[in-house]
Amino acid sequence: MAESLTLIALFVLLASAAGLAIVLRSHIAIEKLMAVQLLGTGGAATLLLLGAATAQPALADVALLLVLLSAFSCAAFTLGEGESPEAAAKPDEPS
Amino acid sequence: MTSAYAATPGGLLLVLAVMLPAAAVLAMLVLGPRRTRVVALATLALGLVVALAIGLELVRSGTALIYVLGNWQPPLGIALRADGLSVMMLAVTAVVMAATGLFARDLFGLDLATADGRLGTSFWTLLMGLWSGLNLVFVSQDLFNLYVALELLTFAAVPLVCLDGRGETMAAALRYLMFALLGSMLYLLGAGLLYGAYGTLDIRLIASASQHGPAMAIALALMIPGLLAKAALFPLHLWLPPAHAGAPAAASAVLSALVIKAPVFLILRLVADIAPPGSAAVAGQVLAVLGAASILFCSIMALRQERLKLMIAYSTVAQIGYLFIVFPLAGVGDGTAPWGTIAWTGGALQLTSHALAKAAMFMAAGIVAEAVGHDRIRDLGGFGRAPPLPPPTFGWAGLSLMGIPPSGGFIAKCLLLTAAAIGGHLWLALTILAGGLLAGGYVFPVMDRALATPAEPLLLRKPIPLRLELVPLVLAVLAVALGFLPLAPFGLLQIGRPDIALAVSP
Amino acid sequence: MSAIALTSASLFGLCGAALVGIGLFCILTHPDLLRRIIGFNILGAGIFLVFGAVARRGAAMGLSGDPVPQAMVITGIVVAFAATALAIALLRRLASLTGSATLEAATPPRSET
Amino acid sequence: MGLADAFTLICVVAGAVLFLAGTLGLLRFPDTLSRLHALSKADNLGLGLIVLGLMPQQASLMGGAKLVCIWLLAQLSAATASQLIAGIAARRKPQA
Amino acid sequence: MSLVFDMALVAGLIALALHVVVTRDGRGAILAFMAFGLLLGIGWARLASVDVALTEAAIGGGLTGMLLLRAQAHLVRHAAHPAALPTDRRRWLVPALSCGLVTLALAAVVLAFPRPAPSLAHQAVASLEATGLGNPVTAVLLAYRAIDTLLEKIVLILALVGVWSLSRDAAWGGASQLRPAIIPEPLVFLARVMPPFGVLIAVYQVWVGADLPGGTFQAGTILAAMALLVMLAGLRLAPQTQSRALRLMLAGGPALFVLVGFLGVAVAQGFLSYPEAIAKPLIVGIEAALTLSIAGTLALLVAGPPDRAPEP
Repeated sequence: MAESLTLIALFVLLASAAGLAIVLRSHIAIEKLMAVQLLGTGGAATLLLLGAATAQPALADVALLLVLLSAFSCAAFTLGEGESPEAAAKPDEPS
Repeated sequence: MTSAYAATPGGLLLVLAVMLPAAAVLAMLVLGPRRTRVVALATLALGLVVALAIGLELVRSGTALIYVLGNWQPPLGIALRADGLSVMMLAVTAVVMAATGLFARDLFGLDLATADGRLGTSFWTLLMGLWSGLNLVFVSQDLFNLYVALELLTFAAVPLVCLDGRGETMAAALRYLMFALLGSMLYLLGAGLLYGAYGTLDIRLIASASQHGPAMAIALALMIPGLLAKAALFPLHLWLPPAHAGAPAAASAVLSALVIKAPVFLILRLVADIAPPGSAAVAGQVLAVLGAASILFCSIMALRQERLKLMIAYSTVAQIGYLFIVFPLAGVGDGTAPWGTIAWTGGALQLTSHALAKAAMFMAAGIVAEAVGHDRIRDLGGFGRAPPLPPPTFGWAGLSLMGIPPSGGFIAKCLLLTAAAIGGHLWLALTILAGGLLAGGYVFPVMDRALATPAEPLLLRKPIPLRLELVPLVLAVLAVALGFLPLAPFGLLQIGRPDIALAVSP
Repeated sequence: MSAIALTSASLFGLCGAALVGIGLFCILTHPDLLRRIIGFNILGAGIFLVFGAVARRGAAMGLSGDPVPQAMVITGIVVAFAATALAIALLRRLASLTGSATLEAATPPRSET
Repeated sequence: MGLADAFTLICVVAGAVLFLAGTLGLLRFPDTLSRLHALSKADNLGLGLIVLGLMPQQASLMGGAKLVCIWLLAQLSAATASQLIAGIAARRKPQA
Repeated sequence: MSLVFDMALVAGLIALALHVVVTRDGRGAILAFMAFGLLLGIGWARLASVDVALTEAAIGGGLTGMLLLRAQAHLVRHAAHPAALPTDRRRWLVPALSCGLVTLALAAVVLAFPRPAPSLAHQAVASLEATGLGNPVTAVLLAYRAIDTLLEKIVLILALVGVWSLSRDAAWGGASQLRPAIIPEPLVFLARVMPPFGVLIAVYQVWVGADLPGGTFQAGTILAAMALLVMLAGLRLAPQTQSRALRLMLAGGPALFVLVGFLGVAVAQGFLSYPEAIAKPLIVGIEAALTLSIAGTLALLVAGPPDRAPEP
């Protein structure tokens, strides 16, 4: 059972990382962000599977953190997008 | 491995030396800008008392002071230990810190807007952080704890460089941060390798290990260059001149006099206490070559500077070089006990006199820059007439840097020269002599400008209170007075260093 | 089991070694300061992985690893984050003041008060 | 292999396949919005199936509750994340 | 099987790190670094260091990414911004070779570590009883090597003082401008719904940290992320850095730590030693206070120097 769960964990990780590997070469930032999000969910799933395979229930806590913060990094990204239009107008740090 | 450390009566003083300034940082944060300076000055007074008490306890007991934190014995816990060298460093630090405090109080007092504002408040808080880190470097026995101490220094020192908020100093601070972080990282990596090989990070436990694998050599090869980057030894000195020259005068004094001595001290610990004799001898030779290159190259660079503070900063790199040529002169790594040799005493004296002289010089330069509004050496003609005391300060401190009798620097360089002659290190002897001449080459022109009669008199921007000028003068006089000190106190340096010395000499 | 654990620890130790090299290269050569700061984080990750390998090898007494290096890594990660934050604050200020995000050439200041 | 283990394997494998489908969607679908759609559907369903499959393996009720929490949080963050991304995509459109 | 998994993970880590260094796209490098942080968290789980995995997931997967993305947005607006590695071979060949040498030397040391590995696990477990804790990592952080943790808090505060010192004189003591001009609607929704979960998870982390993986750093980071989310969405303004309440919160944890430390001189076996009977409640109390201080410090470090003038 442990072996099969680890195998499936590997499969999930590879499946979600494959997208990233290909998208990172493209030029569209949003798609890279989407791939990172996918890796976040896939990583959480991987951790859950590993936790079950190695009898480490605490790994679920790590998975919990990953899903909690995945939206956070997405928000950080949008922020950078949102900032650009007002770039010229905003007196952010005049010297 | 059991109870390698037994706490000594005055051990708690070591905790106070580290925690007092750290607690001051917290108090300043809570009490706010208006009371920051009061807290700082009170802490400086208390810290001076603590340093004095540590010194007295060392003399009284004749053994190193030890404290085991939380009573958890190493290797699981962390021990603090102050031998003669550590106590000397603690004392020099306390003196320079106190002088800097008095100087900074009046310097920032000149401009009421900055006194309780961003510049003043940040300065005092960072100064306290710096002091805590310095004291920890001198007393900690645990390599990871020392990493934390190095980071305390980094985080306190870097913002000090760019307090004036100009683009140039921002770039200097960023470059300093890059070098300092790289240094800490390499140091940490080495510590990790040592833990993997020995299962402890306690300096004495590692030193007592009988077998050394490749981990030791590689760890030293990572840690020493990392620390050299922080100590700004040639050729890793590029960050120092702009950083030290750009900081406010009070900050430059501490940075140049004390902060770069911390990594030097750690290198000494690593080479003399941890490294097996073979590696220590190789490391000592390499360090001496770099030290000599530092003396020659950076003295010449100092000669060519057009700005006073930059010249003093280059002189710092040159003077640091002397500390590294001590390694082969003291016979580190060839089986003799280095602690008793005259080169060892000379190195300690050089360290002390440079700390005092360089702090005095930066303060004097700061007064001149404050009074005249710039520090271009060419346009400083006749600055000796305006605020009266900086030129003599500069002169006295210069005596010590050049190694002209009577001064602390003279005795130091004389001892090193003798050691080089006895040991047959001709090239080192020549370097020491050349370094002295070159130092004369950059100190005399400044004195010449001070006494010159300019075509048109210098315009003074603001009056300078005499009290402000007195602090650096006292430091410079102290640096010279070290030369009159009987060398006996430096025998204290051997306290707490019996492990190796006893093994060799009966 | 122990043989596998050993190999796995060494594997991550080797990964740490590789990351140290990559991070160092980035710090030494990349002209973009922001990328250098990321390089510091990669270097830090490599160093911490070496600590992690050391910790994993020290598994004993029913613990899955030596807790001392693990605790050091936690301290180290937080310090590294603080360093990143300070470096970025400096970099942002430098960019605002001089219009340049590099230390390569001393560009003349664009505007100063 | 007991019934519980068989259930776990079936669900988990199905979940894993959905992750692969999500990646394929990201790579194959024609435009950003439909990719986004495929992605969020696939990975949430995938995570859901894996959580469901691991339920019988949990030693305690607490462990099971935590798994459900993870899935709910993932739902929440995926929903907002895809809206945020869609917002950026919509703003980007006119320029592209 | 586990080894194959680890190899895939290591390959992914190295590939992402290389991509971060060589890519010309600055923002892409940051996204790749965030993915790197995710994989690293899984790597720590594979090394059975769940405490570290939690820290890495929270900091590497969350806060660092935000810090870098904000900096990138700022730089794009304000500065010339070289993106590519030098193509001139003389510029990169020597560094590349020397870095390769460092890697090889490290690899040799890692493979030559002594067997059996030296370890403090025995002593750490044997002394656990005196602390009343069940998680040895927490015992190292809060008892055996408590001075490291305490001074590291001072390091964080110095970093914050340093960041604040970079503000303009006029803005010193004021607040940072975190709120963007345009706030997307979903962000506001997220900032309303997510923080209760975050706070719950943080409290849980501190609570279980005494006996199971988790603890004050992880909890503090989560709280910091939640606070930032609320400020980004404009639900709350960033606090004025001169605010007394804020400063009390930042200094409170370490100050309590120092006080308890000196209390140990009087009633236990010295500085930073706890009376055995009440060691655990003391440690959990310190952890709770530290969590708030860490949360505040980390959030303000991400927020950066104040840029609005203080209001009395």
